[in-house]
Amino acid sequence: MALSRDQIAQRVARELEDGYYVNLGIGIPTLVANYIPADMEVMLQSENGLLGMGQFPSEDEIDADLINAGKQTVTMATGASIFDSAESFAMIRGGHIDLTVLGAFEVDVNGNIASYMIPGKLIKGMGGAMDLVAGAENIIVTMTHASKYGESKLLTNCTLPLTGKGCIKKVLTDLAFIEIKNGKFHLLEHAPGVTVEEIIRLTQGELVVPENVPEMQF
Amino acid sequence: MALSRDQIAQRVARELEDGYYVNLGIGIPTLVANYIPADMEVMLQSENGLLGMGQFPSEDEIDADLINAGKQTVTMATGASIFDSAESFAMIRGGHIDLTVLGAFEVDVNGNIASYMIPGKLIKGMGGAMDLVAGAENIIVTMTHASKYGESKLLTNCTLPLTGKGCIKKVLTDLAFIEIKNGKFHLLEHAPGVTVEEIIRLTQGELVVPENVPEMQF
Amino acid sequence: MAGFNKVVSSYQEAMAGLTDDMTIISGGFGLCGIPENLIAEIKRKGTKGLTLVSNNCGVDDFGLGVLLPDRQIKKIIASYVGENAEFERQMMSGELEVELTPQGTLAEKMRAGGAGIPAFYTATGVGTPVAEGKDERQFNGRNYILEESITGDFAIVKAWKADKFGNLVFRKTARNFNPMAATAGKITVVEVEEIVEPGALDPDQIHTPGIYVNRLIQGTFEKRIEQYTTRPAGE
Amino acid sequence: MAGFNKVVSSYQEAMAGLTDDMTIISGGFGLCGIPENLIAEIKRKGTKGLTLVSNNCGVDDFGLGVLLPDRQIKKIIASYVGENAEFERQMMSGELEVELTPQGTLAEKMRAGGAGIPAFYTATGVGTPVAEGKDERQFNGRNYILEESITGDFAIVKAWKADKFGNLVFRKTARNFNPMAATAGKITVVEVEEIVEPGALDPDQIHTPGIYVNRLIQGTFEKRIEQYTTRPAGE
Repeated sequence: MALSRDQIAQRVARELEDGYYVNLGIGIPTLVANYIPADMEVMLQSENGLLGMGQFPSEDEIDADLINAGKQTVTMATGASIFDSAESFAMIRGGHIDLTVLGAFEVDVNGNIASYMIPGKLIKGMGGAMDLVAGAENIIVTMTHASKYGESKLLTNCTLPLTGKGCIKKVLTDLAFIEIKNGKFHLLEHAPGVTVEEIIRLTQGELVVPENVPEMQF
Repeated sequence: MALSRDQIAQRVARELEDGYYVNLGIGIPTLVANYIPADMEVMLQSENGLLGMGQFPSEDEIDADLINAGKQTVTMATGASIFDSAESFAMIRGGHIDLTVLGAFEVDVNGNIASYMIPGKLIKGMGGAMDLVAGAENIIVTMTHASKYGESKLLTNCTLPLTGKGCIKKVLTDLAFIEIKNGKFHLLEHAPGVTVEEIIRLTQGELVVPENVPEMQF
Repeated sequence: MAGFNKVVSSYQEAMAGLTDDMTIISGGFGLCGIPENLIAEIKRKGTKGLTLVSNNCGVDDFGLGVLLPDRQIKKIIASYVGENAEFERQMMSGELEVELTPQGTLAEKMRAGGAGIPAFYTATGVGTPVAEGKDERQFNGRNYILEESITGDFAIVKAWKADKFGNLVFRKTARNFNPMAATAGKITVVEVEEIVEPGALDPDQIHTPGIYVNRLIQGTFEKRIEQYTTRPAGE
Repeated sequence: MAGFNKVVSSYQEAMAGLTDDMTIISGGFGLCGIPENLIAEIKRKGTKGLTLVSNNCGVDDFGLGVLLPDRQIKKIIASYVGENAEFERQMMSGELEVELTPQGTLAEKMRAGGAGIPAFYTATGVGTPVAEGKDERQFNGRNYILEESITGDFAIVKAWKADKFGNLVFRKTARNFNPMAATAGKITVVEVEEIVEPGALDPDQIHTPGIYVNRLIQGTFEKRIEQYTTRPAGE
């Protein structure tokens, strides 16, 4: 059975390491914060100028001057720091973030990602996504493997305007954990209850399937 | 009679205006701070990261963490701010300083300035001078009009490596106040007791002399 | 003698000299740290044909969105827009020109504008629609595009505290684009919650030195919250 | 589990991994705000063939000057040098390579290196020896040269206070090049006068976020003064 949004987040959280500075995009990536292992310290960066994002505030902690990149009210964790947007993206562009997790509409076998625009339909802008994909060494894309009409989102070539070129190496979908290298998708893990055949069927770009595909652990 | 270093500084000070942010170079320019009119507020920028430089400290105010660009111990004026070197030169390069005063070895009729290097002899480096001459709209160069051997420092073409190209419009020497425009020097004022003939003799580059040359006021 | 006192006494005075077809750079991220009252004054003035440079364009009835109904904005340079219906309508109909710019590139363009850097290279946007028409060049085997800086006729900024000399301190994530905006305006106008005497702020702790500030005014702020998110009590 | 605790217990540990022919970026202006004890440790280690990036090169017996007698520095990138005899001797004899760089360009090169900007245009140095071999280009009718960024294998930094997570606060003009240096090292080592617990520093008042800092050590400092200037008593 396909993973829930929370299960995707839970699996992504296993890629965290102690002492990581992490930027989590809007949507599923945000949920990763709920699954940080208790014995691990991770610091969340919010690109509007906060390193060390805490939990949501209680009613009486609400502060209009303290929001995250999703414009939600938040709090600060112990040891947090505040900075301006130029400094925030110096941090991102300069490769100082250890892990970036963000959503996408499509990825392709060359590591291209399309995530910010559907011409004629959704033109809200890229926000910080283009800087994040260009600046991070270690990126995990989270998305559903296919649209609700069964159209694959893992393609030979992205069809939508790109957010970044050749920058994605890892994709975690509701069906599988996939690595991108040498112009191909590589199946690393399948979700529990999801068959390799189903993953193959719903992956449009070339997919390398090893003899044994381990089941995803949480 | 040629102006003393203090008299040069005193004449430069007359170019100050209330509310000016000013960067004063090492040497004669530093002395300008002693002649700021009492009814005027001027804020001094030191390119090592201080806006609002105060007077020298008393013995018990000395602080190794508070120096100016000449590496002298200083104090802070009321309303001062501290910043890093990148911010300091953002301020300078971005044209936010109202007046820059600095010394030179040579200037020429095209507004070129040489001030940082005598090949084979003095190779200490340009420090912030290249940024200052490139960033400021309003620059006054202070220097002696000629070397002690009578060689003019106001030339048709600078002979030493340049600090900046086409950026100098005003020169105050021990003999005269001179403007540079349209590829020529223009005599604006002569120092008290200095004849126009002497200025002409000691100016190698083309000098335009108006019918009446006013005497310098202090 | 004014010296370095930047304080003006009215919002009219604060925005004096703003005329049609000018470029305005604004601080703020979403509705956080926006110069609410300076925006309101621009609406009141009715200035038209403006080019706005701002990360976002507010919502229908707050932030820069209030300049939409009277068609005061000709063009906006932003990273994320369309959080309001009138914006989408004007964009789709072509009445409003929108130049989408990656958030980090936008912040750096403002900083570069204020810092006298006319252009810089960045990997952000390589191979995307953002790269179209821009110089591309390799450094150390990687491709980068050339992005030019931005300056404005006016910059409008919201800070927390200021001294009369215009030295600014921002509060929490209301800082965002404000410090860069402050450096990039020919005339930089700042509104704050509190004005103190020079010397009251620690020189080591000033976020924006007063040299960038031309006019300063104290205001009161609604500080509207866009996404009101809380955790359950007791958690 | 270390988490974000960056504190190391010895200067040996602080500079571990430094090997011959590496590039080191150092904070400091003159002798103000220099990482005294990290420099001393480099001298003790005897590492050779180093490229140093620093505004100055200290004096004969203090600051980076102490690395000269044992010929540890192969090349220095600086804006103002030669405040010591041994430096001049090595430079004149060609034993020491010196790349003179305008102070503002040097600061911006470090910042750009840390910020993932490989190159930027500046008017500084146009028409001077600094422009030789560099791309020149016009923007808005003015000429600019292209300057490339600098990063180092190590950055050595002196701050005033830090929390254990490496969040840094600098004091007065000892800040200077230190914040940019901190961003530009593959391994950034910081020495401070005082280390406090996380949470003890105001998040709004941190000059350098801990993300840039790899190692942190508390030291004691001589803080030598180069130009001891005072005003007469009573003035």
